[in-house]
This record gives sequence, C-alpha cells and structure tokens, in this order.
Amino acid sequence: MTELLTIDGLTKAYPGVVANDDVSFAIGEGEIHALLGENGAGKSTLVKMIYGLVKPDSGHMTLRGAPFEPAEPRAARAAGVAMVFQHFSLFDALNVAENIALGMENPPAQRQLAARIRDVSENYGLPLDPDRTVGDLSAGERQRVEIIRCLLQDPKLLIMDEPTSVLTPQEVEILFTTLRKLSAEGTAILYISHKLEEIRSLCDTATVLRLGKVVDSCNPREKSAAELAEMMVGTKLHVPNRERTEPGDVLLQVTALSLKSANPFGTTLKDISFTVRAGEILGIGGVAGNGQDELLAALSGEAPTPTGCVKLNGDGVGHLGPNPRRKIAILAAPEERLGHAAAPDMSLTENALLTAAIREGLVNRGFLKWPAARGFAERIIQAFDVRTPGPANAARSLSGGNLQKFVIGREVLQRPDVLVVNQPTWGVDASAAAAIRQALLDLAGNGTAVIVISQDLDELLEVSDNFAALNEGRLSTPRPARGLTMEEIGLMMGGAHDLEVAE
Amino acid sequence: MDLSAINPLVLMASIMVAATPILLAAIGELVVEKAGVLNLGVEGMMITGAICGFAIAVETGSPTIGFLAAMAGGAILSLVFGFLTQVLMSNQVATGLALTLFGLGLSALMGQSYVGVKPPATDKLDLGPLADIPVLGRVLFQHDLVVYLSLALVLVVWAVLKYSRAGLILRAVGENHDAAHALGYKVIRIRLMAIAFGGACAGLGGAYLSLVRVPQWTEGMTAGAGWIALAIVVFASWKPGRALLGAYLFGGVTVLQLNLQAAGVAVPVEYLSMSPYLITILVLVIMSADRSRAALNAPASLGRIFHASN
Amino acid sequence: MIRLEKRPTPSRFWMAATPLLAVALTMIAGGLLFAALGKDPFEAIRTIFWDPLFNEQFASYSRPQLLVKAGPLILIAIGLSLGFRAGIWNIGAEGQYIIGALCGAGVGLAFYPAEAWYIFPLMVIAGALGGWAWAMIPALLKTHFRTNEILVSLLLVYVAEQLLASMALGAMRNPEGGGFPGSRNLQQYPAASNPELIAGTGMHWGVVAAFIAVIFAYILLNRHMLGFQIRLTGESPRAARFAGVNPTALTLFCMGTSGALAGLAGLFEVSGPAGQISIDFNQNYGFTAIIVAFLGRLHPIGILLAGLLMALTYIGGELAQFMLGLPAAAIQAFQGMLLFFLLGVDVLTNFRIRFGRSEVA
Amino acid sequence: QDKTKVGFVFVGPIGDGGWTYEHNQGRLAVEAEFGDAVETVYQESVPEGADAERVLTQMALSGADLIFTTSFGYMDPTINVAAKFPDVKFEHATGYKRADNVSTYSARFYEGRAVQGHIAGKMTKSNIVGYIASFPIPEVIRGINSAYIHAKKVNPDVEFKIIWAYTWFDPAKEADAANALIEQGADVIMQHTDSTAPLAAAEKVEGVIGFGQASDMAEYAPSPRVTSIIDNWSPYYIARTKAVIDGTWESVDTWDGISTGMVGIGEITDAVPADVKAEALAIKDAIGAGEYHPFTGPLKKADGSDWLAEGEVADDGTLAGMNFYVEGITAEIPN
Ligand SMILES: Nc1ncnc2c1ncn2[C@@H]1O[C@H](COP(=O)(O)OP(=O)(O)OP(=O)(O)O)[C@@H](O)[C@H]1O
Ligand SMILES: Nc1ncnc2c1ncn2[C@@H]1O[C@H](COP(=O)(O)OP(=O)(O)OP(=O)(O)O)[C@@H](O)[C@H]1O
Ligand SMILES: [Mg+2]
Ligand SMILES: [Mg+2]
Repeated sequence: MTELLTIDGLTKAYPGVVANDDVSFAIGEGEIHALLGENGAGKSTLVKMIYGLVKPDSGHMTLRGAPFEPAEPRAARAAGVAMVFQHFSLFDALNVAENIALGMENPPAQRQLAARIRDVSENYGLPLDPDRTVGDLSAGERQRVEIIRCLLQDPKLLIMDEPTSVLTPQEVEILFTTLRKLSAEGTAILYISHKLEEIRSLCDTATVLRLGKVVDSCNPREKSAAELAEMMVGTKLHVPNRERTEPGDVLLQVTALSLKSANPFGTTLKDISFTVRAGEILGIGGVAGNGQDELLAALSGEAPTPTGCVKLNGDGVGHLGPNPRRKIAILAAPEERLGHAAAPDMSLTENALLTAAIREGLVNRGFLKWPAARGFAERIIQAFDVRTPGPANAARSLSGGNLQKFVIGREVLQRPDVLVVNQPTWGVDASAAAAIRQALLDLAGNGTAVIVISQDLDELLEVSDNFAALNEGRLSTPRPARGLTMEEIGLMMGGAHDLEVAE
Repeated sequence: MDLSAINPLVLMASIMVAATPILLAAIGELVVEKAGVLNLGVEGMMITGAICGFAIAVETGSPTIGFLAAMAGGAILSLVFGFLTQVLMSNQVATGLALTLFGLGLSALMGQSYVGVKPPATDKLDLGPLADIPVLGRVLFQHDLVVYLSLALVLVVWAVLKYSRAGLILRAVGENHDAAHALGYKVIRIRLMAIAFGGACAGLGGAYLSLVRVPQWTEGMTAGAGWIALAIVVFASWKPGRALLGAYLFGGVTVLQLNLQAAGVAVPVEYLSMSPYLITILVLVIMSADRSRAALNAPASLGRIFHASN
Repeated sequence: MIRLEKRPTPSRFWMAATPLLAVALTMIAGGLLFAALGKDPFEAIRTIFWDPLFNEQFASYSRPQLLVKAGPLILIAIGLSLGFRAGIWNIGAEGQYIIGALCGAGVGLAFYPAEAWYIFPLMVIAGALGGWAWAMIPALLKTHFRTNEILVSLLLVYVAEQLLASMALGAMRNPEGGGFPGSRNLQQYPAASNPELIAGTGMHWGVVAAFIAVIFAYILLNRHMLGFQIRLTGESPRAARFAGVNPTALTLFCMGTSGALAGLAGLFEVSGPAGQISIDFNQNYGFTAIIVAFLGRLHPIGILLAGLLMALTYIGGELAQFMLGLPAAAIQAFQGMLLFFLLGVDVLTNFRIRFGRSEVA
Repeated sequence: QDKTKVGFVFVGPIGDGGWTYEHNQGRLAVEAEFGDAVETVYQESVPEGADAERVLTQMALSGADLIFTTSFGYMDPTINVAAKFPDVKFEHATGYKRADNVSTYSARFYEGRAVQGHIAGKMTKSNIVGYIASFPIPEVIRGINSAYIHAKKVNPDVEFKIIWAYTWFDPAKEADAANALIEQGADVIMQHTDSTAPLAAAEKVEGVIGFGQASDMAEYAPSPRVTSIIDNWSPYYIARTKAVIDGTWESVDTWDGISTGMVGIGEITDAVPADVKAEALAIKDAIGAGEYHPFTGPLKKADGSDWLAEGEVADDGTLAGMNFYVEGITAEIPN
C-alpha cells in the first residue's frame, strides 16, 4: 500500500498539558485507520492539526510525499483532506445545501449544488433533501450532511471524529458500507471512535494514543475489544458486574404521555406508557433526536405534564416541577453536560448545589450553606474519582469524562428512588464509562428504579433488565433485554429510517 | 380640524426623507447583527458620521466627499468597538453604550467650530421627465441621491445575504461562530468587516441628517435616531425588506403626528408625541407573538463572545 | 504574534489590578486629548481625579457630593445588575426612574400642604411601585409574548419622557409658579422632602437606600438561593431550568426589582437634590447606571466603587470645565475612554496574553 | 486688585447655535469689554436640578463674584446657593424669585414677535402661517399671541397652524414639523425652537419665508430668513459686571425688550417689499420708544371672554403668566 499521509514527530502543547507528544505514523491510500485513546489522549488535537485548524509546535507531515503544512482548513481541503467533526459543525438556521456549500472551496451555483447533493447522496445511500433546514433534521440526518459535505470534494483523506454515536445499528452498517466503498475507491479514512467493536469490524490499522504519545499500533481485527481497551488505558479494565436481584414493586408509572417539545426543532412525545419497578433498570434506546431530551424533561419535571401521566407509587406527580420531584426522590441527569446538567463557568461546589440543595439540606430558609455544599462536592469527587484539583474549579475546566462522573455522582449520592439518565457515557472513555455503569448497577441493586436513555446499544444491553426504543416520539413496548438481538433492536428503533444500502 | 390639508402623496415623500437616516443605520446594524454582533453604539456612530460629513463637506464644498468622509468616520469609530469586542472580548452591550457616550463627546469636540455654519447644498437627483409623472413623480422621483442609495442598499443587502457566498458566510458566522471557525472561516475578520460596514452606514445616516435633512451641525443632533435604528432591526426580524418597512413606518408615524397636529386634530399633543414609540412597541408585540418566525431569524450567536481555542 | 489564552479560572490579581490599570491608561490617553486641546494635561488630570477629593477649596463640599451623585447611580445599577446577571436586559431604567419620580412626587403633591409623618413613606412606596409598574410592561410583554425587553424598555423611556413633560406642564405644574413648567419644590415642603440627614455629609435617604441595596444585593447573590438562581440563569439558562428555576418568575422578579430601585432613585432625587418635577428632570442616570453596572462587573461592591468613580469623573469634570475651560464634550469623550479602557483591560482577568508560539509545558 | 470673576451656567452646549450660544456671546462680550479686569468661567450642559446646585456652589467656592444662571430651571438652585454665599451676586434668567443677592432678568421677545407677525400677515399668500412651538409655557404662548394679533391686524384671513414639538432643540424634529406645516399650505414659518432646521426646510420650497430665532441666522438671508429676533444679552451682562466692579450692584428685576437692545430685530431683507419693511420698522421703533405696546386692547381671549378694553394695555403680571390664546386662534393649548 502506498503511503498517503505520513506524520512525523508532531507535537502540540497546551498550557499544562502536552496534547500530542512526538506523534508519528502513516496512513496508506485507501486505508481505514483507527485512532484510539482515552478522553483527552489527544485524538481530536491530532486531526485538527491535519485539517489545518491547529498549528503543531513541531514535527511535520507529508501528503503523497510532498511536505504538507496546511495553514488553514481551506488549504487542507484543497489538498484533499476532509473532516467530519466530533461536535457538529452545522448551522441550524441554514438549509442543507447552504451548509454543504459552506464546507466547499468553490461550490457550484445553488441549483447545481442541490442536484449534486441529490446525486451523491443517493449514490452512497444517504438520501438528503438539499432544501430542508438543518435545524429540523434528526441527528443521523445531520451527520449525513457532514459526510456528504466531505464526499462532494472527492477527498483523498476523510477524517471522522466519533461519527457513530448518533446512528442506529442499521445506519451504522450503511455508514460502514459507504466507508468501505470509499476506501475501495482509494480514499483513506482516519477514524476516531470509543466504540471498539466498530473499530474491530471496520478498520485495517489502529494507532493508540495515551497522554499524547503513540503507545502502540495494531491490526484491530486481531485483537479483542478488551485488549484494545487495555492498550488505551494501560491497565486491565474493570468489567461492570451486578448481582441480579428480583425487581420490587412498581415505583414509576408513565401512562399515555404526550407532550409537545419546548424547542422549535424538537420532537413531540406521543402516547408513551411504561412502568419501572424498584431495582429495575429500563434501557431506552433510539437514535438521537427521537424524543430523548423531551422524555427526560417530562420525567425530571422541566416540562410539566398532566398530573396522572407520571405516577410515583401510584400518586400523580406529573404537574410537579424539578424541585418538588427531587423532594420525592425522582432525580435526573440530562445528556448535555455543559449548559444543562452543569453550568460551565460555575464551580463544582455551585454545580453540586444545582440539584442537591433540597435533598442534601444545603439551604436553610433560602440561605445557602456553603460549607455543606462544598462538603457534598468533595464527597462526589471522592466517591466517583473525579480528577480535578478541587471543588472550587469551574465545571468547564474538567474533561468530559470527569464532568460526567461528577454529574452522575451528584445524583447517585442523593439516594434517588427513581433516577433517569440520558447518555450517561457519551464520549466518555472506556474506564470512566465502566465506572459510571457500575454506579448505575449498584444503585439498582439497592432498590432504585433506573431509566437509562442511551444511543449506545452495547451499553444498554449490558446494564438493562428491560429494553424499549424511542422512535419519532413513540416508545416501543419494553421487552426483557436478555436475548434481544441487534436485528430486533434495530427494528424497534425504526429500522434504517429512509436509508438504503449502497449498491 | 382639517384633515383634508394633509396630502397623502406629499406625506409619503416626506416620510421617505424622514426615514432615510434611520433606514441607513438600521440596514447597517442588520448586517452587523447577522454576523452575530450586537453593537448598541449606533447613536455614537451616527453622530460621528454627522460631524465628519458636515465638516468635510464644508471644508471641501462637496457634499459627496462629505458623505464619504462620514462613512469613513463611522467605520473608524465602529472599529474601536470591533477591536474591544472582537479582539479583547469585552461585553458587547457595555461597549456599545460606551461607544455612544464617546461618540457624542467626540463629535461635540470636533464640531465646535462648525456651529452656525451652513453646509453646501446637496442637489436633488435630476431624473428629468420621471420627476414630472403626476403622482409617482412627487413621491418617488424628486429626492436626492442618498434616498435612492438607501433603497438600493436595502436591495443589495437583501440580495447579498440571500444569494451570495459572502452573505452565506456572514450568516454562518452569526449563526454558529464555532462551526464557522471549524470550517476555516476567519470569524473575527468577517465580523470586523461587518462592524465597519455597519459603522459606515450609520455614519452615512448621520451625515444625511446634518447635510440634507436638517441641515446644520449641532451637538447631539441625532437625538435618539440610533436607538430607533436598533429597534427597527429587531422589529424587522433581521430581514432587510422589513427594515425598510419598519423605518418607513416609524418615520411615517413621526411625520404623521406632526401633520395631525398641524391639521388641528383634537388628540392631546403628548399622546401624539408618544405614538411613534407606542406603535413600535405594539408592532413588536404582534410580531414576537408569532414565536417560531422571530426565533428562527435571530442570529443564534448574537452578542456571544467568540474565542478561537487554539 | 500575540495570542490570548483562556485561563481555567479568572485571575484574582487582575480582577483587582485591571481597574487601576484602566484608570492609568485613561489618564495617559486623556492627557494626550487635553494636551491636543491646548490644556496642561497634568493639571487637567489632577483637577478631575484629585481636586474633588483633596483640594482645600472644594473638597469639603465635593466629597459629600460624590455620594449625592453616586447614590442614584448605584441604586439603579444594583437593580440592573441583578437582571443583567440573569441575562435579562432592562435598559430602560431611565424611564422607570422618571415614572418613579412622577408617582412619588404625585403622592407628595396630592397631600400638599398637609403635614404628617406618613407622607414621605407613602411617597417612597409610590415611587418604588411606579418604577416597578413601568418595568412590568416590558417584563410581562416578554414573558407573555416573548417581546424583546431591550427594545420595549428602551422605547418606554421616550414615552416616559413625554409623560414627564406633560406632567411638568400640566397636572403637576406649580399653581403658584406663574405658569412656568415644573412642580412645587418638594424641598420646601418638609413632610415630603428628602433632606440631607447629617449636614455636610451629602447623606440623604437615597444614599442610605443605595448602601442598603448594595448590602442586600451582596447577600442575595452570595448567600441566598434566589441569588444563586439569578447567577445560574445568566450562566446557563437551561441548567437553571433543570435546577428548578421558573424563568417567568425570575424575569418578573429581576425586571420588577430593577424597576422599583430605579423608581426609588427617581423619587429620592425628586424629593431631595432635584426638588421638583421639571421638563428635563431626568439626566441620564438610568443610562449611566448601565455603564456603572458593567464597570462594577455586575458585582455589588464593584458597582459601589464604579458609582463613586463615575461620580468623581462627573464632579472632577465640572471643576475642570470652569477652572480650566475644558469643554463639556472633552469630559464626555474622556469618560468614554475610561469605559473603553475598563472594558478592554478586563480581558486580562480571563485571558493570559502569550507572545510568540506557546512554549512546551 | 483681584480680577472680578464672573461665572456662567448654561443649560445647553455653547454650540447649540441658539439660546446657550447667545448667552455665551454675552460672556465673550464681557471678556472683550473688560479685558484683564475680569475673568469669566462657564459650565455648559448643566442639567437643571441637583447638578445645577452643585455647579453653582463649586463656582461660588472657586471665588466667583457674579454668577449668571441662564435657564428657568435654575431658579430654586440659584436661590438656595445664594443663601449660602451672601457675598456672591447671582443673576437668574427668566425666573421670578429674587433675594438680596439674586437679581432676575428676562427679555420681552414678544415685542419682536409683533414685528414678525406684521410681516407674516402681509407676506402670506396662502393665509396660513405655520408656528413651531416648543413647550406650552407663558413665554411661548405670549409669542404666539403677539404674532397672531399683529398678523391678524393686517390680514383678517390669516390662520395659524401650531405644532408643539415638545423640545427646545431637536433639529430633525423641527425640520419635520416645518415640512408638515409647509405641506399643509403654510408659506410663512415661525419658530420658537432653537435650530435653523425650519429655515433650511423653508429654503427648499419656493416662496416660503421664515425668521431667525434666538440668533440672527443670517446664513439664510435674504430668503427664507427675512428678519430675526436676536437675544442680545451683551449690554446687560456688561452693565451688571460693571455694577459689581463698581460696587453698585443691587438686586433688581429686569424685563427689557427692544428699547434697551436686549431684544434685537435682525436686518429686514429685501425679500420683504419696501412698504411692509417700513411698517415693520415703524412698529419696532414705536415699541422701542415705548409708544406702543403689542398687547393693547381691545382684545378678547380665545374663549370669547373680554380681556383688554379699548386702549388698555396688558399688565406684566398677566403677561408673565399668560396661559390662554387670544380670540381667533382656534387650537387648544396642550397641558
Ligand atoms: N484548546 C485547548 N486548550 C487547552 N487545552 C486543550 C485544548 N484542546 C485540547 N486541550 C487539551 O489537550 C488534550 C487533548 O485533547 P483532545 O481533544 O485532543 O483529546 P481527545 O483525544 O480528542 O479526547 P476525546 O476522546 O475526549 O475526544 C486534553 O488534555 C485537553 O485538555
Ligand atoms: N479553549 C480551551 N482553553 C483551555 N482549556 C481547554 C480549552 N478547550 C478545552 N480545554 C481543556 O480541555 C479539556 C477538555 O477537553 P475535551 O473537550 O477534549 O474533553 P473531552 O474529555 O475530550 O470531552 P468530550 O469527549 O466531551 O469532548 C478540559 O480539561 C479543558 O480544560
Ligand atoms: Mg473531546
Ligand atoms: Mg476528541
């Protein structure tokens, strides 16, 4: 295989951390190359350097033998590098064609572009309507926009930073088919994901980063997921375990819940019913944007519902807001860590106060008990191994995984009777994810009714007793998780939506 | 009371003139806000434009050079705001207010020797036979160049925002500056250009006041026009066509209330004087009640601070 | 190349040092401006910053006047800062100030010439209620129709000004004033006046109220759940809703409080230093207070200091005008510069300046 | 011997081209007159109310011997500060409260309005005179009445259209008001606001005339500005300063007009026919000589009630507090 891109000794330091330390490896033409590593290992930083967004402190790259030093993304794109970002780089208020045009160097006129979008998207089995407003699209569709944006430029190298977290299994399959097809056409792909099974099925080579350094490289097909994880973390990985206990009485009962979203781009919940028993974990799968946020809002009390729609121990609590629900031990942890579950610029102490004021007795007739709040924050940090200098640090100064541990810990330590979590391990590395899952399992073991909303099916199958799927605001009937096949789950999630496998 | 004294055609022509300064400032601010920047210093930039244009027109004897100078003056002042908010990342609301304060002081300083001076006359555009068309001629074809320029500007801004790549990039920057940055667009540079454009438009609007509409230089002569321009941008839900409507509506109510007074309408004067503001509020309420539309048009990054993290 | 690097947490050192740096920079730039106008820059700077405080001839009078001038600014700015902290932009305090003064003075004038202890307290209540009610208009329009509160509150300033003119000329016109506009002078009506409490200190009830407001706001923001909710809403509205904050109630509270405080400021001013309702009774306190609020970084103690600093530049500016013949416009431009510098150097609190490429840590 | 220090407190910027501008001209005249013997200081844009009191106090503290406070709204502050500084002399413009060390002074602008009214009545072809008024206060109402009486006297068909701008100074609004009046047929524009905007508006339309207000506004002569009322404070300021220097200053109430030159009539241009010009000058001279009073009966109020009998002359008290229109003006006075 001829080498397309070689990376030689790239180093990039941020204050207090060397994000990439003398990183060297090569990607061949048509190769699908995985980049593995824990949170903060430096994967995103590395690909940003390749894309011209970040300038390396030292080291150099060559593309097809010629020196490659993109000063800006424009230059990288001109050289044939395209990138799908970890956090979407889309514009909600603009339509699909406009979004795509923005990612191209010399886009054709709108009408031609629309035609080409239709063309290419059909060709790769990723149908897209160029005239739709991106804000109205589901997460999967949004990702298609990003991918088509790249494909339209006939890239030599396609970089994908954590692309699959928002797709159904079927969609993942279709994406992989597309990527394999591209690879067969000679496009190299640099693929970043925390989902090791995917990497094993897709990638030819894997480079493993730890603390900014290349620590290993391998053919992932020859390794087990556990082995890959160990390479990343450097130690043996703990596998969550639980003792199965008999579920108790029905704690939470949701009946015929219908709710319009507060967000103009949101999904309306339609006639949702389910029950959760004490000690049970109900896993709710589904592709992002099918009502997960709305369901969490209805359960946390952010979006009030008719009283009878949500019952705790048989009492209607649907009309209660978040704090009254906390009082009766219904707790929740939303998906968005920064800006929803936590306030970015506030300290961890203040973020502890955010939800724990009532149950932990952190207020006295409206006055805050700062020492008590600090104490609680310290307890979370202790119990959940949150890596931070201390509770006075701002939430945004924590890495994603650590903040997620803090958020989950904050709710778990408040002894909930019902806990609802959305995407508890999104973008969190393997060891932190394992710790979080273990905490949820332990909680259920102590008799809490837990609802885990997630797009990570492996995760759901690992922790849930029962499984249901959200699809366009409707919830399928929960079924025992044990013995469900991926195929069945995929169908519960609405299949492949309007996707078709590329020929 | 003699309502028949009010000639609607003549009134319409007056409204166009009265609305031109706020229209110019509003269309400039609209572009700035579309780029995601909230510049509350319109008043300061207008008045600076008013004196720059006036002084240069007087010195050179040419209103055209004066208008150009006004645009330059407004743009330069706006770049002070741009530097503070974009490079030093200061709060946009506070910096805009400071800009107004500074602009009022600076213009008064610059204008000290121009009080009581009469500026060179700005000619009406000679549109020949068009001006003689019975009804339309009086309304549409007997104005000066700047009135037409303001209308053309609305059209151009509309077309550029809607159809051109530059407009698309501008909207993208205002919608999601992080994504635009990730795609390699120079967010700060684009915003600075938008801010300068807004400053130039506000300056031109100010000069239209001091050179055509009033015409004279006096301290504080913009008398709140900049604030009205800001209101019109929101009123227009960031659409150039509606900014035109808003400016003409506000100008219209203002002129109409004076006409009603002159015609001796038996409505208390203080209510008539309040009416432009009250009517603007009323229309704002009606428009915002339609929730989705206003929300969709507001640039999502408006007023937020951008910092490229690398 | 110069780059800015975000600090993980704001620097405490620079938080304290930036205002001093800004004042120093303003003195340099202002000095250049004054020199360009043909004045001695050192003398001008000294007159503005030093003389009001320490000049033998003026200081004993000017020093308490700082409180008189800063009082309403601080009172209004404290109210505004609560809303600004929560992302609620009331920039129409000027209007609320006017209406507060009108309502308060209206009550006082209605009792004229009765003498009773309760008249002034009633006026205080009326002033606060007036400002509150005027602020409720944009607040309710916002909560019910999602109307932009910046614009409505601003437009209502113009409406309030018209009301003021019509009151000064009509309903509140002094019947013994020979037909001139303006109400009776409340200072000459003891039951309705807001006198200097301790002679020579400048301390009147408005200044007392400003200090109480500072303490109240400090406790609210740092020790109370409501203050926490206000800060939380400003930092992250969605997290606030998750934390159980009711945005409608919070909007009404913040707008209402800022309106009431602005109304109080108006009432204390009309019954005290100003004395009467006149056509242009309002003097931009409402707008200046916005700047004071930001200069004080929306922090109660900061606002207290910023209010005093602002008052100093006003009074010093007055001295510079008639002692050195500096035009008022120069003072205004000078104040604008001070604001620019204060806002500009604030970047040092949150960012580190790096020269060249970042070194390897 | 120490210089005599004279202070001026201005309500607007000295660059307003109107009211404050003219007071500042008076200040400059004092400087020119006495040279090194006096020092003048001033403060512009001083809001009425609390700020005024502080500015006055600081001026007094700085050693001023005589302070002119040039706006009605400074009345109470002037009285208050004067009580604290008995050795400092104060002169308050347009007010009515005096003290041992506080004089008041004002000008009879309505005398000038009589001259303008005469010219307006003669010159209007449409018989519509537009009048841009500021605030409904006695001074402004006096001006309207005086102008109307004299226009009506020479042109019984004349009609006044009045717009209340509710501002002393807002050029854009004044321009709009002038345009509205012109569009409704007015071919003579009178103004009691301070900017030249109405004249500029008049200039744009053929055949419309106007008058300078507060200052001469000669840049619009010969037409549309056909004459003007000029506030000329210089003689008064010079006289009062001299009185302080000489130690002869006493508290007085001055209400002067054309006779002392406090109200000046700007040159009547050739746009006015010679006979009209002559009549106008005759009125001016008669007023100046004290032979004629603009408010001389028979006059009725707008509500039809009698005001002045044949030959009766209005007393200053009524004039000072004038709050009614004379018969013939159909509009209402807002309040
Ligand atoms: N702009 C920045 N400024 C300072 N430090 C940064 C910046 N971007 C990244 N870092 C640091 O660099 C390190 C590498 O970050 P990077 O985003 O590359 O990790 P990653 O491997 O992509 O992690 P993840 O799997 O969570 O996406 C982290 O420790 C992070 O704290
Ligand atoms: N602009 C920045 N300035 C300083 N530090 C930054 C910046 N951006 C990121 N960081 C640091 O990077 C770390 C977070 O990096 P990053 O966003 O890659 O987290 P993560 O663990 O990868 O989470 P996620 O997977 O959700 O992205 C934090 O420690 C944060 O302080
Ligand atoms: Mg990351
Ligand atoms: Mg990453």
